[in-house]
Amino acid sequence: MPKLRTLDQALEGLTDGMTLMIGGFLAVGSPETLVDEVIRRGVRDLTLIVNDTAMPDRGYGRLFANGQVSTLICCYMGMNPTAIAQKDEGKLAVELCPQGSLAERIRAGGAGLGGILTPTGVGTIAEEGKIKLELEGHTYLLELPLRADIALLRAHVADRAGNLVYRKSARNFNPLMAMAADYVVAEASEIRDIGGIDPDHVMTPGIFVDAVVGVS
Amino acid sequence: MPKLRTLDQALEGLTDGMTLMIGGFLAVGSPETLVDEVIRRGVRDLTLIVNDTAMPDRGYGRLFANGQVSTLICCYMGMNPTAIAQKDEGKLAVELCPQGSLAERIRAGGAGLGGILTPTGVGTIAEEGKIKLELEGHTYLLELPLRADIALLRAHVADRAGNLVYRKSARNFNPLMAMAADYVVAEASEIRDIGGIDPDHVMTPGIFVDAVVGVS
Amino acid sequence: MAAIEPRELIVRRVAQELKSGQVVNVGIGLPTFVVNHLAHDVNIILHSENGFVGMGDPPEPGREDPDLVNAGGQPSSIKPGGAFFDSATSFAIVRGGHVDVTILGGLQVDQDGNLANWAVPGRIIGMGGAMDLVVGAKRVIVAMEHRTKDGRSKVVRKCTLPLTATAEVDLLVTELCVIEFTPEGAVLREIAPDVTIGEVLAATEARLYIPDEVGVMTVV
Amino acid sequence: MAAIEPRELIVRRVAQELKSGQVVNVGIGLPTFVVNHLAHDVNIILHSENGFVGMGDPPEPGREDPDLVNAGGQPSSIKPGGAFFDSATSFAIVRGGHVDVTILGGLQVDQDGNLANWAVPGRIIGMGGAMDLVVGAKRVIVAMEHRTKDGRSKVVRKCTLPLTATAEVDLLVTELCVIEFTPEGAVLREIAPDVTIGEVLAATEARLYIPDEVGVMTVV
Repeated sequence: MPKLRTLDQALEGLTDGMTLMIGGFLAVGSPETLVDEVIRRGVRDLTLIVNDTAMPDRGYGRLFANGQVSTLICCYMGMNPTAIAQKDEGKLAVELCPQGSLAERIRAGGAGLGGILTPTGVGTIAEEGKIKLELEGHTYLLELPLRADIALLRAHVADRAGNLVYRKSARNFNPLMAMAADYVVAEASEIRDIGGIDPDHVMTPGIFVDAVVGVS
Repeated sequence: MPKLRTLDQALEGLTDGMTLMIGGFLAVGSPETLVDEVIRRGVRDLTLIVNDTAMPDRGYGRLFANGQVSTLICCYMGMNPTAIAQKDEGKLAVELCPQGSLAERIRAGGAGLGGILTPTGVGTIAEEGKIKLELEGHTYLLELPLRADIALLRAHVADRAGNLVYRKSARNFNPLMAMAADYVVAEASEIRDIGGIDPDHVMTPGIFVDAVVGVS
Repeated sequence: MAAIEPRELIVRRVAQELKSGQVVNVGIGLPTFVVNHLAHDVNIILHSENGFVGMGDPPEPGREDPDLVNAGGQPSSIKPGGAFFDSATSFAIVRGGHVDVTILGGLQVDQDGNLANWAVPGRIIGMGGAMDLVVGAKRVIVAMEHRTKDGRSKVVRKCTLPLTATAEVDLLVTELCVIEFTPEGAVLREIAPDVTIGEVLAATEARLYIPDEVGVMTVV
Repeated sequence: MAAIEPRELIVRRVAQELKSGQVVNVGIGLPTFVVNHLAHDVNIILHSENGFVGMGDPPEPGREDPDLVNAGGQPSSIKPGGAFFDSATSFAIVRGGHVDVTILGGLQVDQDGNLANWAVPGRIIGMGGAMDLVVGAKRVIVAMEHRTKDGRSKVVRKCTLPLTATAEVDLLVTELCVIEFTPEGAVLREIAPDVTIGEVLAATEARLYIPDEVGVMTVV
């Protein structure tokens, strides 16, 4: 099942109102080319699940200035004044979630779990609206799984079977999001033939990935 | 912090009544040399957390014939008649747990989670004694975290900082158990100096590992 | 059509259910043989729950790798494009719906799609990964003989053996028939070439719905 | 002892708390500078929550790697023996108690060891990884100035700003004092060389326990 696609083919299913997960941490490990295509297509009313809002001119951060995002789930907005302003003006609905809980929620979405119990956020505003459980003297918040219609990933190397290898700290949320969306696209700067990645070095198995786009 | 130890040093803290996690799947990826040392030390009344009971003469399976195990948490005993006989005679207390739930429970123990919700086992005897939650029309079992006093792992390559690389299907439960015990020992057939493993290829970061033993 | 050995009929018929590109997990026993009967142009990706996808054929004698076995502990191989991972990821794949089809053996299947396939009274030695697979896979196919060795129906009204999962079986293939489990009940879709609907019903304790058209199991 | 700049006193004093082999996470701002003041024979392992352990010094200009940054997005490096991982593993490390010490800045710390360090009214832009770090790390050290710019105490009776976590702070180091949080309450352990206990108390809204012996913050 060769999965190499053109940029246009890879995102032809993208429509208004979809929920997107986009990999990256302050725009590092973020699929810049796939985000370009989201901008080119001009889809609106997106729900974004991201670690952070990056910067107004970098990574998925650009989608805010372009007015494409109506709902945001993330853990940090501090480097994107545009997104903050949209939140303050009531144009952007925001759910803030502690970073570790966000990672587990996305993982749970991909792993078929109904949720996870975490001590993080107990006694803070992060517990608002969440079920609390007492177990053996400890209090936990029940954090629910997150899933998306489409996940956009940035890999370093991909093969034509969709296997992905990430590089250094550009890995971050990419492998988690790869498991938690109905349709998964990865851009990669190096495309290899099937068999070109040692099966022990694969970080995201190709079975999670629907399309691969080569980028320069 | 060089972590290379002799076999004797590595397990000097092992005492009667401890809970051990031991990596492996039907004895593949199982630390045979560390198990040899557990046998040599003759400690008793162990609680074993393992995927399965292996075979009577292989891997952690040998600990049953040697009468060292009093409690067992695993998902499958089918290849070890000795362990089954001990269970049937009431000499071995057994908690059976679905394999995927077992993996998540060990992971939760290492990740500081209070538990995970899984649909696995609902309506079966695996739900006995467990909290059930209904969320958005689905029923889940709350599976609680597992931790051990000591984890015994089998790696392919280790460096002196404790970083581990596993090989092929010998990986299995080893990386999960590496995170879920107070004291973690790994045996490895190849020991490298610090810097000898590409940080992108590390499967278990050395911060989880207390001691490394070289084996032939 | 010449007579075909019952177990071979089952595995050949199940093989027809698989499509190229699907991620498939096959249980120990009868299901293992399904992959030997795929059409030439059907390429599936086998998931092995001990930690890899892209499982290939067993290696030739002398070429076994002690670190590469299948979920039954037997020597295995990996195809180009495969990947290894740990047990948590392996069952994230299973539970998360990333396995398209699982094919399992059965001790009992009942008319509500409940499956019992891991334990008999007095011998409860572990469910392994079966409970996760049956709950998590997108499609659950049970491949089993229709009756026990002493002639009792394994297609029952209500499972009496310990369950593996409730209402998860999508398709049951035996040497007598193919049964689909739908929200309306267990539907008889096909019968074996050499039996009648009456013979199937006589061998079946479960209540089956008989649609206007019942096909004939055809294997090549 | 010559006068020392307040913020430098804080980071030098905090540096004394770290021991060789410890896994340490340092927050953005003041805590970042702690690692510059470790004794020569103290080798710690820095955890960077964006996905690695073994964080090294910032690279020289021109040697930056766009794929290797710290949790503040600034160019970073990795030492031999370090390892990269994904965000779930990174926070498994944090939440699972595999970080020995976290050093964070603070907006308010109260006498019950509650910490507020991520939000002020009208500017709630995200907690990042702080809530996980404060709950998960074995030891939580807050490094902050004792008072706000307009002179109000940040060491309060009860935090009024949104909390990061409850009762998790173990040690607070300011330019005026070192406070340890114990089950019995907030204990004044040390005061700065150039202040009196009375001056510390005057600058502190929280109720502090004054033990018989209060040390003097000594930095070299």
